[in-house]
Amino acid sequence: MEVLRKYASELLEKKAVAAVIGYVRVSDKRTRPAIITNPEDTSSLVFDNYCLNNLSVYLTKARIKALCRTSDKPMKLAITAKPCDVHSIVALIQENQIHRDDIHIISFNCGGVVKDFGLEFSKETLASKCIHCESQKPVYFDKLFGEEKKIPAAEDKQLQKINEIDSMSTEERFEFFKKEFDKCIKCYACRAVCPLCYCQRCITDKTIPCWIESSSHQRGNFSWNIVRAFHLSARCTGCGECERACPMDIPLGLINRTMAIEAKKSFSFVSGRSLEIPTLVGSFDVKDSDELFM
Amino acid sequence: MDKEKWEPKIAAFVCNWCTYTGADLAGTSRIKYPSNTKLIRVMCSGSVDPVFILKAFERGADGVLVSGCHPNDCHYNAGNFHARRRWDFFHKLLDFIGIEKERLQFSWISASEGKKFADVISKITKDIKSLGPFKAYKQMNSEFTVNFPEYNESSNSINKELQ
Amino acid sequence: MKIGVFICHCGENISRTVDCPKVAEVCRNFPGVEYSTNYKYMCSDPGQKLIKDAVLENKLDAIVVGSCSPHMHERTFRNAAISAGINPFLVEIANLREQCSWVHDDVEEATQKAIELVRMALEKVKRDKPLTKIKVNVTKRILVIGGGIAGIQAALDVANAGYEVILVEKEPSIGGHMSQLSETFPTLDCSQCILTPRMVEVYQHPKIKLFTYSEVVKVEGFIGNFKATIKKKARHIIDDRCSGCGLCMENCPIKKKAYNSFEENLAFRPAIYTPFPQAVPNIPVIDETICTHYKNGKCGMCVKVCDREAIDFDQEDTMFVADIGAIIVATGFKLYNIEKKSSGSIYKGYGEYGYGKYRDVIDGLQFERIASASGPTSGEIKRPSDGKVPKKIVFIQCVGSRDESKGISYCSKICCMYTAKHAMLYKHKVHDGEAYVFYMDIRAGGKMYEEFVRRAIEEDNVKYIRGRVSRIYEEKGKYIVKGEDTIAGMPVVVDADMVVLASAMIPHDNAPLLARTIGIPYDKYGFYNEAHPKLRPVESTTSGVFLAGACQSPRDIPDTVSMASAAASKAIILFSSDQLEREPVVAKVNEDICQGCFYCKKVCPFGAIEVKDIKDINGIVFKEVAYINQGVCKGCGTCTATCLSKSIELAGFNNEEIFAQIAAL
Amino acid sequence: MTEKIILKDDFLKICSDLLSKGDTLLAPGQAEYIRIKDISEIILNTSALPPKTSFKSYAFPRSEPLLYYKRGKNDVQIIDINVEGKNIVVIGAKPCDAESLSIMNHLFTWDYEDEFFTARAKHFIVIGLMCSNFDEYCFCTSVGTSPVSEKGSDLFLIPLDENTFAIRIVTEKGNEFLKPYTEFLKDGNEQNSAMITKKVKFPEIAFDKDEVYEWLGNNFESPKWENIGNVCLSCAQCAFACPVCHCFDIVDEDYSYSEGRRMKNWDGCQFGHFTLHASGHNPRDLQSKRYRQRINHKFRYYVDRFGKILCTGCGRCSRGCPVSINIKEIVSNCKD
Amino acid sequence: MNYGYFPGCSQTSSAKEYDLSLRKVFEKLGFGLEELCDWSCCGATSAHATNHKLSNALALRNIVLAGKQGIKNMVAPCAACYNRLITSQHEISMHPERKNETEELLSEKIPADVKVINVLELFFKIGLAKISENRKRDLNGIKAACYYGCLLVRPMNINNFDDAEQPTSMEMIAEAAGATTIDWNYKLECCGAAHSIVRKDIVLNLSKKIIDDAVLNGANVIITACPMCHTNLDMRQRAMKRKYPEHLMIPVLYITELVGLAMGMNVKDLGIDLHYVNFNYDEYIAEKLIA
Repeated sequence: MEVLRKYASELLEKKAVAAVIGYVRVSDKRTRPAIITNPEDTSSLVFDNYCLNNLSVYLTKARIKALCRTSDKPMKLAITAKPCDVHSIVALIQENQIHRDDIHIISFNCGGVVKDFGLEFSKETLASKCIHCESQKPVYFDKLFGEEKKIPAAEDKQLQKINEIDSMSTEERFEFFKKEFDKCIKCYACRAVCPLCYCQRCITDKTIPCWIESSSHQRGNFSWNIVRAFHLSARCTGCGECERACPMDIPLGLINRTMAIEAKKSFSFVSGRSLEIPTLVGSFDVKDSDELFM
Repeated sequence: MDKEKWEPKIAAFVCNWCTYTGADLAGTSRIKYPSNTKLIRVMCSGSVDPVFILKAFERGADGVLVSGCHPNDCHYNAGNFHARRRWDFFHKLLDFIGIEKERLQFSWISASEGKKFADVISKITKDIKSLGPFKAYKQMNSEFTVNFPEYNESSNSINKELQ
Repeated sequence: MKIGVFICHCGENISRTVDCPKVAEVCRNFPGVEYSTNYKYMCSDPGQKLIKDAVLENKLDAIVVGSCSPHMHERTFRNAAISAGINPFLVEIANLREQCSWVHDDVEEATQKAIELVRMALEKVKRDKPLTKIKVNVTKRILVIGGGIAGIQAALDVANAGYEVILVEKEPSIGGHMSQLSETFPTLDCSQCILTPRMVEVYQHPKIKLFTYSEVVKVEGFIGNFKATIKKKARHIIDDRCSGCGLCMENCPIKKKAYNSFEENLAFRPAIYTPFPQAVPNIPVIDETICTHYKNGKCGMCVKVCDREAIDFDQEDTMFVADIGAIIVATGFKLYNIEKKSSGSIYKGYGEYGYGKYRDVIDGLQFERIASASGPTSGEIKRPSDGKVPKKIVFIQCVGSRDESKGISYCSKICCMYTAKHAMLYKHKVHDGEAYVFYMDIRAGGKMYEEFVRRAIEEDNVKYIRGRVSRIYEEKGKYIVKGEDTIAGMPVVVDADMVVLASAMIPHDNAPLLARTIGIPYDKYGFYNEAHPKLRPVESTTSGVFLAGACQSPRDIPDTVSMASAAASKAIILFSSDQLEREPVVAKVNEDICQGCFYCKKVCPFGAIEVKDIKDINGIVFKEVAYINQGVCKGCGTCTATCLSKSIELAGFNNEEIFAQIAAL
Repeated sequence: MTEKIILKDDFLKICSDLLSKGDTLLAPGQAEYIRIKDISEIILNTSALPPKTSFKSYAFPRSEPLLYYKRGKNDVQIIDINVEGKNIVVIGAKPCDAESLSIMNHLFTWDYEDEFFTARAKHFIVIGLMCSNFDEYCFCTSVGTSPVSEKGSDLFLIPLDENTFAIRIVTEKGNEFLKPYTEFLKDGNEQNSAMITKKVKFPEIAFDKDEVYEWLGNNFESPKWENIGNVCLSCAQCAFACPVCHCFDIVDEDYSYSEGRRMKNWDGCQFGHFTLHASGHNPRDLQSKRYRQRINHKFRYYVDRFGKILCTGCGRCSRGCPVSINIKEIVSNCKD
Repeated sequence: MNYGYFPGCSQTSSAKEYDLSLRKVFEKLGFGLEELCDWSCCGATSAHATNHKLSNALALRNIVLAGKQGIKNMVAPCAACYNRLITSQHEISMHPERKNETEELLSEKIPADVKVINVLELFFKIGLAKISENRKRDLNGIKAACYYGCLLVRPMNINNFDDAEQPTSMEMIAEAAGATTIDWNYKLECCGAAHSIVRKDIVLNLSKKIIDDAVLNGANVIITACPMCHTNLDMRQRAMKRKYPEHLMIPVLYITELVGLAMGMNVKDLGIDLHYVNFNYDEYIAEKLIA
């Protein structure tokens, strides 16, 4: 932890970066994102199993980006990112939201994080993305800290649930999701925490024409959740923030993961894994399946 | 609603160059098909947004068809290829969420396939008829999380009035 | 908004199954409808007048016509609208004939559908925005890429029409493959004799600017307004000083280090060379890779003998940027090489013919050079290996072509003819020789073509064997050609002295690269795609880019020349007006909300989308957004559906209009 | 105020009677106040933290239609909705929720009476239940209420032992409500229940609300706002979970080309477009300004206008915040 | 690492020495060959010409067994077996209906992850360096004509480990074993194959052409990796000699025998003495052991 603080403080002192986006400890089992611009403030930086936020979401905020332009010469932004968060960064680079050269990625060998604030890190409270994590080492980084760690093995309940839903009848599936979506209060926390939901004006905020009814009756909720899932399919890197942020505990991860599984199955594509592989959205292959079409 | 009288409402998003022209050819060839489907002409199947389909369902469509040029025949070279990928995901998503696969169908119909156009329309009409009205989606617009009795009363009264 | 509804009976075509008066009556009560009527023939003059009068009388803002397909009469009604003072894009057609009356029998049903169709059109027209045609200026200068017969013909045609031409050729001389040929079928006239005057004409034409030994490295812009960057590779010769005397070439001490590619590697060339004596321009090039000067700074023999001081060892590549209005791509072809291909190539090579290891197994172009009077053997038919006259020669057709296992399924079209020509030339020169041709089918479609092949068979006694050759191997100086005579139904073995392979025509290796540079589509082989195989064969799908010759598919000389002239006339048509008018159905970005993810750029089939920087008051770029070049956009709308924040709208088919139609279903 | 004693079983009998009469019964569940279908669902647990959302949505729904319309050839026909509130009884409301409707009532009756809200609110019977637990986010004591506060409740329950409750009749409405059930009630002694409430541990007072009020007035341009604004992600989870946040948006929703309805939907001041003007200008374009607005609205503007703090100290907004921003911490920091 | 081993009928009879040398060589190289339990005919008999279903079922039965034994890579030294097995695998991968049909016949699911390889591929899998490392003897007296026959590197596009028209893998193995190889023209030509019994005249003629071309190009040994080729080239030479007295007898070795020799094994160990044409050891190999 000390090396991280020292490193971050040096970066700021050397004026190599305009700010460090990192985690600070709030209480025992809670951390909070922090945008640190003062080298002295780096003393509160932490990284451990309780750093569950995906900080790359801050890279899309105009306010944060503007920090780079506060002095005469444009500076980089340093971000502490878990290996899985690096996937989001990769996706953001591919979608032209940030440039690789403008950021300084401080990453860690990750041993998994807890699923929500206030919980004790253990096998049972492991975030579901960590259970099936395949990227404990970052694919891109400028500085790597920590030794390789083991993520405790745990049951992949999310996958079991997906399989369970898959085996339901169409009506049962509809009922299941109707019940889940019914809970939605349209607070859009899922959108706010998602690094890839970076649109200044979301489709749901558009009124002429009205794309998605902003009412939170069932139909509006359905539209919102379907469109959210669709817009993220083949883009979502599986950070799981939406599901965590949802105050009504709607299992958004189930849908995201199903679509990710489909992308992998049909197109051998996993989002955010490499800057070289073109994104699935926006590309095509003449050999894509024609199965759907009469 | 009287089940016997019920006729499905189907929206078809078709590209200007192939399917719309194919539909014209079906007309010129006087090939008969059911009248339930109404075409919405777009320039390319690549320009059909999935939200159009949701909107159609919201507006009471019982089924939706999206149709464009055959692969490699796109007037714009590649619009239909992009569409194909898009629909692959969207269809899987709808299926996962529990919307019957037959509600949303896709086809490639060229300008010379008037017969195929009529066949596809007949098929989708038959499919939707056997599924019945898309009640699951239609009902949603009057269902609120907190359902106060007056909503139903008012909406019933208005519905009566409107009809 | 006041809308007029006009329902056409189309004689009885519509009114037979659709109750037109009823449709008009019902529509009269829809929100926004000011006027509604029906008439027997809306597209007729009185019909159009009816529309015009109704518009003027009722001060209508927009009209809906329920008639035949918009593909039939949309233009008619739009013109009627213009004459009545309405923007033509405030006209919507409800397709009541092709998609209603003709396909339904039941009157009630058809009438109901007709009402709904009109209702949809009504809802759309309410949201339609007036649009004006887009006008684009035209730069009346053309870029012709490739200086073979296609490029030469196209350049001359455009130049003779009075427009400027920039002709770019990657080799040191124009002329292309045609200049390598000995004689041409079916007339057996000398290829160079008919080509050279054309080459000179190009060189001397005041309207043609010739860039040889040059490449097009970048093309930006759109129809009428392209900007091309041309790289002129360093020849190391100062063009305007060189008199083409050839002393430098004679005196170059390096004689046998590099094969002469014009002679298809059957001869050598010096380090300073012109590809062939009749080269245009007749200015040599120094090959840096073998020239002694570039190894150790010594030699300089050419400098010594050149009294005009035309040699410049320090010359560097130069770049030229040219404004042009149209492009003709005429980059031609190359031959399928039977050598082993690297893995990943769609071509497989010919292991059964020894992967090119036998020196006397040559391809068609090599035979052309051997048969050519100006070639390495001065026109005598000799074996490349030992210079002996082959007494038995085998020609194999369809080497590569029509053979999916070798990666190519198409027919190269010219091989039947040139093989007959080769066999004929051989028999004319080696009277006691035996010539065998292995063929699959003889495709001799063309004026005098079939007669030509018959002549080879009947008069020159060439032995045609219908069948494939399974293997060639060398045995005691002979080439054992094992094949099958499928007509006789038995194996054939010929111990030949020489074998000539009619290799497939394939595109140049860098054809896809050039296609991407220009932004035109190509097929899996690398041949450029025409906009429509029948009706627009010389246009690419990118407006303002035309195709000529074998870069589009295998072609012989007459086809190539006619295609070149066709492409030229397309360009001339384009140049005949100062401004281009086009339909305003194009996409437009709302820059305020565009998030700059550029998925639109990735999906745009026409490269119409560019990156635009948005700056704050201090001039600092704080956001990149998509910008759609209206000249390039063709209005497919793929970007609109891909855009996640819905910041792009397609004029004439915008989302509000489509949503309105959905609502009126 | 009078205090009565009631057995838990008897209390549940009242509940089941209400159910049989068709009244709506609400009781705190895990995530929200659930609509009771069977009295077994009623758990009168003093130590539970507040559910994730309050019961405000039963008076001020997330989405509700205001009117229906139909476009004619040249006119628009409007069909009104008449709200006739029906009894809603909240059983065991947390003290921090109990007051929510009365706080919101100020807003909804201020210059124009929002009949949709008032018609429902006046049919509410709130039966509060003493609270015996708090976590790091609770700060009811700092905003002038407490775990044993009766404010906002019509009736207030204090458990005397496992099977008995003291029931304090706080309002006339509460009194009326209990009238049919006098058979179940015994007279109680206020001192007994006071013994219990005295033992309840209160969250420490984190800030002085008056000081905060002062500070906010003087520090509109404090750099502190920027620091919070950088971290906050602009979701409206805090507003939607809040028992007293009441912003709404009105949109028209079409059924078809000619029919539709006008909807009133929740909105949140943290959304970037909340204050976006038609001109394109956005007075609160930055998150820091929006967050400042949130705090100012709750702790200063509402006080100015209605004399009430627009906050009950329930801590929901902080408990659910995806980036663990703690409003208690921020407001405590509103000092020099 | 262990490899599965599908011997096929000839390995137990006419090509015993192939089996012998294969096992010995790989044992010495340190790789185990696990014989497939209960293996049966591969279907490369006339089955594939007369009863297609049967030939697929026979081949795939062995694949099923391999799957059950947990074999991932299975070597089929006989070129005919090899060809039959991969062709059947390819066929069911292209035609799901045939897969279903065969699965029904076998009442078993056919695993998709059993890879059938031939001997050449096996050598490449373990690495040619392994052979040169274990070389004990100089074979430079041997000028080998590597004969692939018609089945070993085919069918084209299904078998992708070597070029179907100009294969070179066997040469690479022979050279790794220290032999010299020659370039010749008949390495893929037909030896007569299954006509061995019924039309000796054809076989004699075809095989002689192969041998003659090898000799013409300077070979003194022919190397094969197919029991059938070996039979035709080796067994028929006496008859050739009878018919064409000028015929030069030339020994025909299996590739495994050649590698075995290089590794210092002797003729008897490898079963070379079972061949019809005598392999005169001294003629080819100067007994010089490399340290």
